[in-house]
Amino acid sequence: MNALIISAVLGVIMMFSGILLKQKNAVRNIATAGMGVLLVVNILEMYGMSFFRINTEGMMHFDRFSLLFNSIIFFSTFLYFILSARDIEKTGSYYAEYFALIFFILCGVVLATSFESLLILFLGIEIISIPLYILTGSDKKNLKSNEASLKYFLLGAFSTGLMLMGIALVYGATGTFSTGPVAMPDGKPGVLLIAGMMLLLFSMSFKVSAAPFHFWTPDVYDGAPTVFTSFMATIIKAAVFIAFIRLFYELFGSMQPQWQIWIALITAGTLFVGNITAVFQQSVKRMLAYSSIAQAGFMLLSIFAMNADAKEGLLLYAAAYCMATIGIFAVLIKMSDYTFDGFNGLAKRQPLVAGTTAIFLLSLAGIPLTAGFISKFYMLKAALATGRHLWLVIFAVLMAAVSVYYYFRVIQAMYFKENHEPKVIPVSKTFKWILAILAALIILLGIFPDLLLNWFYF
Amino acid sequence: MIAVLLILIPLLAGLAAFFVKNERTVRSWALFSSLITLAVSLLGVAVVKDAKYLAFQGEWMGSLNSSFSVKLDGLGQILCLLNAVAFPVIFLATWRSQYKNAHNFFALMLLTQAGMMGVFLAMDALLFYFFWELALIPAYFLCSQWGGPKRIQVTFKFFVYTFLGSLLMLVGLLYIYFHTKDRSFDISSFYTATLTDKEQTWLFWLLFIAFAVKMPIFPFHTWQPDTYEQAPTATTMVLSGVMVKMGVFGLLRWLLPVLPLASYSWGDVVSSMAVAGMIYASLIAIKQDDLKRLVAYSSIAHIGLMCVAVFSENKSGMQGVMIQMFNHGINIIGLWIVVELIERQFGTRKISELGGLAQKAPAMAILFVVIALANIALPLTNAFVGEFLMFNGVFGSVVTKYNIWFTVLAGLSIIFAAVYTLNMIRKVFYGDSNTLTSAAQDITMNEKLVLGIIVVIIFWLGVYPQSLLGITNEFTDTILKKIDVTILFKKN
Amino acid sequence: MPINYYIFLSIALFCIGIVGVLTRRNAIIIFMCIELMLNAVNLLLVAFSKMHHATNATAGTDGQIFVFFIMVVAAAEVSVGLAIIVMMYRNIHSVDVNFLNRLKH
Amino acid sequence: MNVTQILFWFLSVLALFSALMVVTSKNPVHSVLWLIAAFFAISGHYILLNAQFLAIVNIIVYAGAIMVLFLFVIMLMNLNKSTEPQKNKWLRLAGAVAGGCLLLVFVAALKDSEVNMRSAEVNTGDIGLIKNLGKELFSTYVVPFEISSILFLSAMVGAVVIGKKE
Amino acid sequence: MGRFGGALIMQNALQIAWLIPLFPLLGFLINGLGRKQLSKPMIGVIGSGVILASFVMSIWVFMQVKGGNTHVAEYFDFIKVGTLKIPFAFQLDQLSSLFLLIITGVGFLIHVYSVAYMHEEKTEHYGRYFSYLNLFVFSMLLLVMGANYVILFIGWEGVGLCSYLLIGYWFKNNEYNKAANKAFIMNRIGDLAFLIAIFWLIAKVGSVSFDTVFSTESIGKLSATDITVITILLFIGATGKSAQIPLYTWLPDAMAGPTPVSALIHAATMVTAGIYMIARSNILYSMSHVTMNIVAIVGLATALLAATIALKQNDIKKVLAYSTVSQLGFMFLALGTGAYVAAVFHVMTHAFFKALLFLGSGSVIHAMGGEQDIRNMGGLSKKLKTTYWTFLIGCIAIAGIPPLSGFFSKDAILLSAFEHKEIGIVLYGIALFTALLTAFYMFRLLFITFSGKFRGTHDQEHHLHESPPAMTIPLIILAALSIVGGFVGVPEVLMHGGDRIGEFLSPVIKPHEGAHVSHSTEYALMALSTGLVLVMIIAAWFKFRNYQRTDATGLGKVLENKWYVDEFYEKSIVSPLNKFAGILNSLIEKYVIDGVVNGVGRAVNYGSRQLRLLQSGQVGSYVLLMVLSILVVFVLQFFLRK
Repeated sequence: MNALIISAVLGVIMMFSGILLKQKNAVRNIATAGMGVLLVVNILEMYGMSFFRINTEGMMHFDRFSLLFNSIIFFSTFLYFILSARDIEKTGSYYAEYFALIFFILCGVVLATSFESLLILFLGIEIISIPLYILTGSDKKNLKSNEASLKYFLLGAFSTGLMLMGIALVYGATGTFSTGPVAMPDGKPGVLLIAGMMLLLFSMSFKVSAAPFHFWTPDVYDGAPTVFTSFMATIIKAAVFIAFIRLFYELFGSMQPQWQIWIALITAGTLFVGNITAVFQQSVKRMLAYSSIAQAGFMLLSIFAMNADAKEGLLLYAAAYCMATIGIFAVLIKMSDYTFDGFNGLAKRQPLVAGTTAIFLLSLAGIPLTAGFISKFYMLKAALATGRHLWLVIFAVLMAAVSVYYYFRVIQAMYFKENHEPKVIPVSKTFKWILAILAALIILLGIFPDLLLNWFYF
Repeated sequence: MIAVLLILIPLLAGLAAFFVKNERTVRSWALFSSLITLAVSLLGVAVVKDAKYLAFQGEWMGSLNSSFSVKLDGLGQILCLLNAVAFPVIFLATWRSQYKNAHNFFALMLLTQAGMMGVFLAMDALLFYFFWELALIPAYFLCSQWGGPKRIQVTFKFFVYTFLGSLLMLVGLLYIYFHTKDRSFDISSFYTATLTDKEQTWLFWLLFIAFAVKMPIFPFHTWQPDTYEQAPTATTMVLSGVMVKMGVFGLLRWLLPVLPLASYSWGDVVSSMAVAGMIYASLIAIKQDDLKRLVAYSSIAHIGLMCVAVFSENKSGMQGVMIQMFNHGINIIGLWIVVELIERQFGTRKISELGGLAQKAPAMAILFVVIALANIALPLTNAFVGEFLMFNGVFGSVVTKYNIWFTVLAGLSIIFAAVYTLNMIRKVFYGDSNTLTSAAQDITMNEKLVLGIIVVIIFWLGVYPQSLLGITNEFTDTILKKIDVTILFKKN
Repeated sequence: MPINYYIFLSIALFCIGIVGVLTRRNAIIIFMCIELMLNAVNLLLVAFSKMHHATNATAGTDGQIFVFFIMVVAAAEVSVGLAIIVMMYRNIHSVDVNFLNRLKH
Repeated sequence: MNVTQILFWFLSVLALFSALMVVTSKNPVHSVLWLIAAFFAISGHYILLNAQFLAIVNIIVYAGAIMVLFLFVIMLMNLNKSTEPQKNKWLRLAGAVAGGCLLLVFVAALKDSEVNMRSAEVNTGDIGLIKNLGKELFSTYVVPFEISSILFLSAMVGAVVIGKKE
Repeated sequence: MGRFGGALIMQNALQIAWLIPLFPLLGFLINGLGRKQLSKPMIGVIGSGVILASFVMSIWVFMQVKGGNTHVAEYFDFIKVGTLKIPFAFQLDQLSSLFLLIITGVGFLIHVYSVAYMHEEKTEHYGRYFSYLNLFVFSMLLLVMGANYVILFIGWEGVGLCSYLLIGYWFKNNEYNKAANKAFIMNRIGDLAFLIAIFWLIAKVGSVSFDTVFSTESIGKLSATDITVITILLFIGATGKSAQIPLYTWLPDAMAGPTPVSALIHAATMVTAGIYMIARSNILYSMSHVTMNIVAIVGLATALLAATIALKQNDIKKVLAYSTVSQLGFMFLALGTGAYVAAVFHVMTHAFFKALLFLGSGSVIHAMGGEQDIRNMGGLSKKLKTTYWTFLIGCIAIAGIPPLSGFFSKDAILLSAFEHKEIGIVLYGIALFTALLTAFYMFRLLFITFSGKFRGTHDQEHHLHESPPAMTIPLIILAALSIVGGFVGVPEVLMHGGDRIGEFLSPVIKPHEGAHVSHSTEYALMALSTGLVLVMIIAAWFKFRNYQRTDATGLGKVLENKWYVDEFYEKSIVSPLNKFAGILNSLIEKYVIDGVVNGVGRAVNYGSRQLRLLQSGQVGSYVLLMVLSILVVFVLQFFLRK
């Protein structure tokens, strides 16, 4: 609850700061500070210090999982602000509003991670989506940006329609919107319920860009201003995943036999499409878009598995994935051209940046000693623990091997290729330091995942 | 404690080396630290006998029941010794070869050493996997940074190939983990995991492919000659001298004892692959004109024999593998050193372009001939003992019906080995010198020293192999008890 | 009225909406079809709320409240959506979605 | 066949027909008008189901506000004449077929759903009344109600950011 | 080895027998490492001195053994794995001590000879030469002293290595190096069989020590097939080392080495290792009738083949080489017919006269300034008196004229062949014929070389001179030995108790039981062979007294080209294998194995390229695809999933 209200307030503050404060730094500092505050209050709530006594009975439920997850999200956003806030300002003249929108989105995230009623889920998803349409289109002169935003909007609205239909059908079958385990009179679910569940499955798959509902992702991520792509690809995706996992664990948990096989197929498809298509991309940005699809495929394993390991795994995965991807995008934004050749010989010019980027990429590729490995490891573990559909695990592993192919293309470019017209990339000292810290965190998490997981239980 | 030191020293030394910008210092630093490692490992092998100094168990990943547990047992001792001996030798041998930003080079080399140490010492499946990859990554960077013209593609192939293998292995390990009695990654619980025959079969292949790629066993070997050819020779020494042993090691520690039934029922298939590979590789080696490729293929043949011997599952074979892992490491490093010297002096590795070195560089010729003869297992050289025991083991194996065939066919590779090795000697060192080699210089003192050390080891182990066989004796007994088929079949 | 009638009716409307989305190229019309889909859902919800109310006196209101919220969201969506479409129109003087093909592959 | 049934059928046919016209009519303006008609039909259904509040809101918000907004935009872009070039025939056909199949599948699947014995009672009951809903809205649903303000805020900001000329 | 140090004072030579191989090893190390520092005479002295030392030791040991005390000395565990225990041990008994004498004795003489023969070499090469020679003696001693098959095998491969090194001694000449490789590789083929035999023994008996293996209870563990297989495998090993069919072709090429080397390694000692090994395992062999016959037949066939080839060779050393092969064939014939003693006896005598002949030829070549083709010689008897006479003695000895050594040994062999139960008469006939050929080609060689008039160039002619004493003295000694050497094995019929060597070896070699023929027959056979041999010699005298060069035709040409055996091997084995390897290298490896791996990569790339086309950029198609997939899933879920 803290986070929800504070972030809403912060959003309003940012709106006004745009009018009141003239110089951008002030705005940025306020936003960053606010983000810090948000993180702190959320952590405080984890330790039971809730400032607001509001009865959210039957609507929202802030449990350990959602709170810890929110902290991860806020932390990532915090890093994101420190790394890329300057670049947010570059996209357009409404920098304050952009921050405001981001804070509103965070409200939506809070809703989506801690809903207890389908209504809240719906609102949360919408509060996340609508500002994103804006942010995607925020580079108004850029046709790509416009196109991306319109595509995103149309497809998003369409999927909202599907989702609502699903909710309606579920309501018809159960007579309630609360996400308690569905009551099934005669053991097995009725067609109405199944149909509703399916439609919800599809719409959620759309939001997490799982095949075959992933088509919007590459175009939108490619078209949107890179700084917002970073935000969408990491924080939003992770948040929606939590919504996804909550929905299917709590509401449809008892119907696992009906949906597990579909999730398995969707997972396989997502892994396949994401990894294979990424191989041939020429632009790193677009490659990262596909890679985000591939990573989503791995996260879907947690929903497929539906056990304690999977929850832990998803937490780890969200953290690892967000940190690594934010880092890479932060570097990518600084790049003058987004093709692989743009990275040629980076190691010579910016050894530290290149080194950290390499670590981020290794993490995404799931090389041991990085958080990326341990999170993938947990996913595989969870999937294996079910004891069903072992082919899926093998397939996931094969695809992970494929993913090495495109991640290492960047590393090769940075380290083993020469650049002929070396362009200087303007990076501040602090930027470098943050990157280093981020890399260190990834390694640390990779060696001692319990640091995070113990928080989940203690 | 010793076990931890063995990992820590190279690790920390390597990390430190990243920050030493001066080339000279970083060289000596690397040499120095590797010598310390050698000293410690000698301590662990020869002096310290008390288990509580050799083993260490630390808290790590409690939520997974995986602990940082390392132990220096017979197998570990012999391989750590090899690992520790190899690096000083390599550093000395490549003392004069130049690397741009050398500090990274030596740092990565030391990290590789640390990783391999970890692999040999780990007593926990997850830890093992960690180090397995940790050894791979620096090697990847070494090869693609300092390698030959085709290095990037070739090394990348090597990386993806091995990485895929190890991922499959990871799945296998996880599956076993779920079937251990106490849901733990500890090796002891792995040894007692309850797995049906069917499960063992596909687990066997999941794990075996990872090891087969590493060794490499025909037909998983294609990465190897290219990589050896392209990699900087110092790295090639590491890869062929020590890293390929990781594959054999994996068989011995993580495959046979964990999946004894499958190892028994699929042993023949694997052995056939290995034997076919031996002949195949030997024949191809005859055709090679590039020294590095020739040595690479000969290495495939030798490793193949080790694989067959492992699956002979008897004392003689096992002991043979143990000692041969060490010997092969030493010998092939020696060969690489000479190749490196030749390449550095004449800028070519083409056998056809060389010749008559024996007149100009007699010392090099003699030392090389000795090492080459060790490579073809001449008696009183170290390799003879190993191959004798392995062949004997294969011949006397009771777990296969085809032991005689394996022995005979594998034996052919001895003859072929003589063919290609002697031809290589003849073409490179004998005959009359040509324009290229007429100006040849003989090797310098420190190179003589390095090769001398190797030659001494060769003869010492050739005349008195017991000094190594004693170390691994106990270990082989225990492992053989674990995989004793007769007992297993009594059990189910 | 049997509930099935309502189910079929709204499904029919819903599908007509989908067909519209599939067949038209005008962004605005596509958007309208989506609105049609939403309304189909609304109708269904109301019908269900009545259905549940019949068996359980306390139940049913939530359905209609949900419809209310859907309308709210729809309104917000429309404002943003039309803004985006207008922006698009400003740039390429068309609302034809087939011109949205700079981003592909 | 009493009057409610007649009304029901009439409204259903009207809704479906106008929906079809929305999809098929060439002129965007006509589509808008047909959509409004559809909304009215649906509002009629609401009234039939004693959901007067929603019926009113539907007319005010949708038919009244949203559709007018649409109309404005279309006028502003003067798309009033049928400027829309024809989409690839096959694609349209495929779309139509796909939608039709979906309809079939849905109907076939849901025709014997778990609730198919039950019915939605018409022109009785008072839950649809504004008093009742209002109480609910400001007691149980106050939190979502407040939250929706965030939605509006963001929508507003967004509209400004996007719409405002520079 | 402290306790052995003390043994020096103590008078038992057997305790310090390890010195025998140690001396040559030291010599090898000193000469090898110090070849640049030491002066030539120094090297020569060391090289020959160490051999002399071990020769003295050997005599001492021989005395001890003759005194009747044999001894197995274990020094340390070479390999100890589980139940398998292979000690590093020496066995000193009648057989080994006899070979010790031959090796060190003849070896010493040849070392001395080499001092002069090689004096033109550069110092360091000179040192290299002697170090190799010492190393050879060391390995040979290991071979005969080893108390188990593994130690024997170590020596076995050791001598192979040395022969490789010495054949390729003049390493600038590529032909020589090829010959060296050929020798080594052919030996390797045999060695593989040898190894497998060892493994077989270990598998069945669990030990490789001679005394264990030959003990009755371990014999009991071996089935008849085991014994046959093992013995055959061992014999294959022997064919490699002792140049028998099919692995004999390396020996003639081995003449590329310096002549003393040919004398020592490829005539006197190394090539007899096979005979030693079989004689050593005579207990096993006697138990397998099949193997015995195989050995006999192969031996005889080799003898005949080589003899025929020798008829038409023109290189002085080649003739001797083929005669060596032929003589070795005789020895195997003896082994095959159970006359182990005769074989060993012939080894000894052959060592004397063949070494003599080689050294003689060496002296000739030396005089001719490196010329080896006998067609360019002739009439050398006037200039090279000593050489001529000694060479003549050698020829007589090998031809088998009584009372020279060759007669006795060869006679024993012929007799044993005759006594063979089934096919005695056939064996005897062919063997006799071969013996006659031997006489013929040896004297052909003699006459062409020494009689008639000189056919070489002028400067060769006036450069002709007798070799220095360092070379002639060994010749004389060896000649003397070839004359008297036979008397240690005089047949019973001529002198009662004359077969001393037989008695001496009886503890290790049980005297062979053949169908003993009557004395009269024995006399008859001797007379027959001697007579025919004389005829042959006379024939040779008339044919080659003053030889004119003529080109061989028909059969002669075939013989001159050694029955085209080398060519046959080349065509049937070497080049096909080469082609096959080529195919593997250029096709299979590149396109199949590697092709598959890269193919996967390419497939992924291709898939990627195709899959991205799905991303058409059209909203309509996206929605369509989504709807279609929804459709599919619903159909499957509701209508096809039960």
